[in-house]
Amino acid sequence: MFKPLNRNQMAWRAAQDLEEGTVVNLGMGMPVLAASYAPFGREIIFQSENGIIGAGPEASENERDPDLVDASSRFVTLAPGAALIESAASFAMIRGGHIDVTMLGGFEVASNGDLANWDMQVPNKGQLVGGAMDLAFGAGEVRVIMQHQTKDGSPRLLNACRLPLTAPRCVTRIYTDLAVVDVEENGFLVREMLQGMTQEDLQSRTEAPLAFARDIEPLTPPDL
Amino acid sequence: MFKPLNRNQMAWRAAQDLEEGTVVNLGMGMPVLAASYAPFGREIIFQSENGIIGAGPEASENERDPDLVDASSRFVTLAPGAALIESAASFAMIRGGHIDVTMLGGFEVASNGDLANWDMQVPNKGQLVGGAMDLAFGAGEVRVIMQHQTKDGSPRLLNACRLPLTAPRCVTRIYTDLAVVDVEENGFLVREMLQGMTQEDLQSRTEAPLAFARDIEPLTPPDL
Amino acid sequence: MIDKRVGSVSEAIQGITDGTTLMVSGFGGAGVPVDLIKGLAQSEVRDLNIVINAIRFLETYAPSLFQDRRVKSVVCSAFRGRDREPSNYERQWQAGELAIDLSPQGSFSERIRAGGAGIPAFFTPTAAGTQLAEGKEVRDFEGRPCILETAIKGDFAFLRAAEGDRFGNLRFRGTQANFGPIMAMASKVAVAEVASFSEKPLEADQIHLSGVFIDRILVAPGTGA
Amino acid sequence: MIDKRVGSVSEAIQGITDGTTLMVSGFGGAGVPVDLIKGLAQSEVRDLNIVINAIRFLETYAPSLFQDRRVKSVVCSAFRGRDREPSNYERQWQAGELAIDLSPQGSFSERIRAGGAGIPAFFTPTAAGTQLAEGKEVRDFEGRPCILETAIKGDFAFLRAAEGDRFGNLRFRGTQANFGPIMAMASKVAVAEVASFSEKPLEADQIHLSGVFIDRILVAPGTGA
Repeated sequence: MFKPLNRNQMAWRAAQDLEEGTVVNLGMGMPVLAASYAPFGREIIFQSENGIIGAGPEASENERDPDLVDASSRFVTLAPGAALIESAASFAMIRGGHIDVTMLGGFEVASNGDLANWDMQVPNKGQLVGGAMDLAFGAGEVRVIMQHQTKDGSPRLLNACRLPLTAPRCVTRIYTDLAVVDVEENGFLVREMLQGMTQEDLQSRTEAPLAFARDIEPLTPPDL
Repeated sequence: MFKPLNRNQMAWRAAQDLEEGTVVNLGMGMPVLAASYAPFGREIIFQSENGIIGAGPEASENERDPDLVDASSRFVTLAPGAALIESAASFAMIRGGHIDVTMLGGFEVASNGDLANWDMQVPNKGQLVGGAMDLAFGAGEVRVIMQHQTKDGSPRLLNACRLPLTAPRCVTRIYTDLAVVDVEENGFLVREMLQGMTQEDLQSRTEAPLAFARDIEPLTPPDL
Repeated sequence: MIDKRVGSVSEAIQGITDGTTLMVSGFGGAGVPVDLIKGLAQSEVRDLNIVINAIRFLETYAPSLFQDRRVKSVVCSAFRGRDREPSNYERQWQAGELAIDLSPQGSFSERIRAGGAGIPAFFTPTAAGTQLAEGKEVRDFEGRPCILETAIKGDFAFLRAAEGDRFGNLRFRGTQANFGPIMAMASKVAVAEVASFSEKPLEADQIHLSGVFIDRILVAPGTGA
Repeated sequence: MIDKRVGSVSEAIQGITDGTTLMVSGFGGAGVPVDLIKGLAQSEVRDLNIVINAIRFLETYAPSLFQDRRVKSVVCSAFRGRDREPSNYERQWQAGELAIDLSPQGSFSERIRAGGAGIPAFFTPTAAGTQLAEGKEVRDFEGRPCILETAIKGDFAFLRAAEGDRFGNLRFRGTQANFGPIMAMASKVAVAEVASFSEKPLEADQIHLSGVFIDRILVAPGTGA
């Protein structure tokens, strides 16, 4: 048997791939959690599209400043060397290719890298796109953190997205509660997988065909 | 007989029309001289396209700061409340219609308001357009300060410009060494003229037909 | 002497009439011109065209705008209501009573910047090939499909800053700036509410937005979000 | 630990090769990266494509670039020489050896901003109906003819600031910024020379350009224009 990663563990795993000196934008939810799990001492510059270049950790109760929030509307701090900008400059940065990596939540990813993460088509509810498209089109690399399946057990790694696209052919890597999956020229390639899980187990939870790396690694997060 | 205005007097006359609270960009040469002759106590915000909003008077010898120059490359000071910006923001301001008045030098103005002030077509010499076109297209009002005639006595207020245009139909008023001339729907309208000069005198120095305002005023600058 | 201060909210919003296009800054509670929004709600203007990143917080501070069907159209990057039940504006949108122009937040920002910078339209790859590109002109640049986005301008803009002076110069704190500078530039009349007023003109290195883009300053110390 | 300082001019300009597109900031002596320009002159690279507002000051600090015909093309808003006699670059232009793309300074700036902001092209009224619009696509917006201008990008950018820190954050004095921020954003490798280096990271309210746009910092205290 195998035990899926919890949200913190998924965020932890994604954070391990963030390299020293890179500029990273984190989407709402699990992605923004990743900032807390970056390896100690590694300098990563977190951009927040409402105007922070160099966001620090979430503010403690008595650090809270109502004028300083991130794009997830959390009270945050500034890291050393942080700069503050207005929205057009922030998105010029994003759209101009100055974000090395964005980590976003996802609803669906197709085996060609198509991403759907903005419109769940909930009846009677309005839409919210925010900065997702700008990030998905503009960032150097788009990585997705999401559950491998929906709550009702439907797959999210698909042959083709069913929901409206955020951007075509943009995703390079997916972190799920079961595996780390790269999007390669020929489709999905599993790099890491939970211990105790078979290739058949993972494929049965995935619509699109999976290839498995020769040097596939076990996905072994710490307790979080 | 009549005595044409000198450069200082032309700049003085142009300056009298700058109103309290307006945002003004002054071109090189006589226009930038005008800043010194604005009526005392009138708050005018001088923009300089290399990045000053609120340029003050030219710096005195010991005020000079090599890092603070205006678009005419003069050492300047900052007026109270001045802001400093980079070039894209400065031209966004100019092109976005946030300059109330620009005063520019001119080679030729046509009776429909066409302006030629950037390319004299000097053989073997390169071109220099600078910010002239952006200002002529973007400013709320374009006023020109120039000699009424060229050095060899050719007219500069023309039926149609001969030199390459800076912008079509942009000029609203011309300050010359002989007169103040508005560009109206039907062509040139003389508002002020040197004392001692006749309408025929002025027309003989002008290619395009001149109309004369009923309430035409004498052009009487102080000694400068 | 230039002095852009106004004495009251009603003076600050004077000139907003039926059919006005109003831009409202603010993100996540920072830079939200709360007093101005509340003042607008208390006025009786109708048929408003609102340009705002997320409709939600307009409803938070001015629910009557939607209860009384006083908003005709919204340009935004988000119009999902907070609750599971549809909000008033979601209902009105579904009923076809409220027109929504949904833009990616970067296109939204850049369209407003373009409005203030004299750029009528620009090409961007963002949204090409997605639902939000439908009906838009597409052209390839460097082998990449791009769509033509048009500028957004306003009659009025509301924004909030930490400090202002008589010239209208503004200093922002933290992430207060967000859409404020571009909205001020893109609008005919820009109204800033400020937490504090500086009797001395701000110094150049304190100014984040020059007062040339601001028409009115309302001092609203304690009530800002 | 991030530290973008380089120890010498040659390290600062490393990677500039024949055919490189180089953007150079500076206006009227302010913000001119003099040491970097001089360093470039001492290198042996050829076929340079230069993006600079006014060619004149490049010749002032690096006359050999033109004497030795090492510049292939220039994008600028001014290429008139200082003297009555034609300069080297004017001669080369006339002889068809030097390609010139002359832009109004605002279009020049906006094209560079576009290059750094992911906008491949935009419409502007500036220059429509003039010689500088020849060959450009024209389209009316709001009844006004506009021309399509395309983005400019660089391989390298040179700029100068008053102060920098290990992150590459920059503080400008006076009018030093001018084309520096947009050129840094529009280039793959941005090199800033700074009058002084701050051992402590600059504070957010001192930073005019974030270090994310700067790749190398050269401390060049006394020689800047």
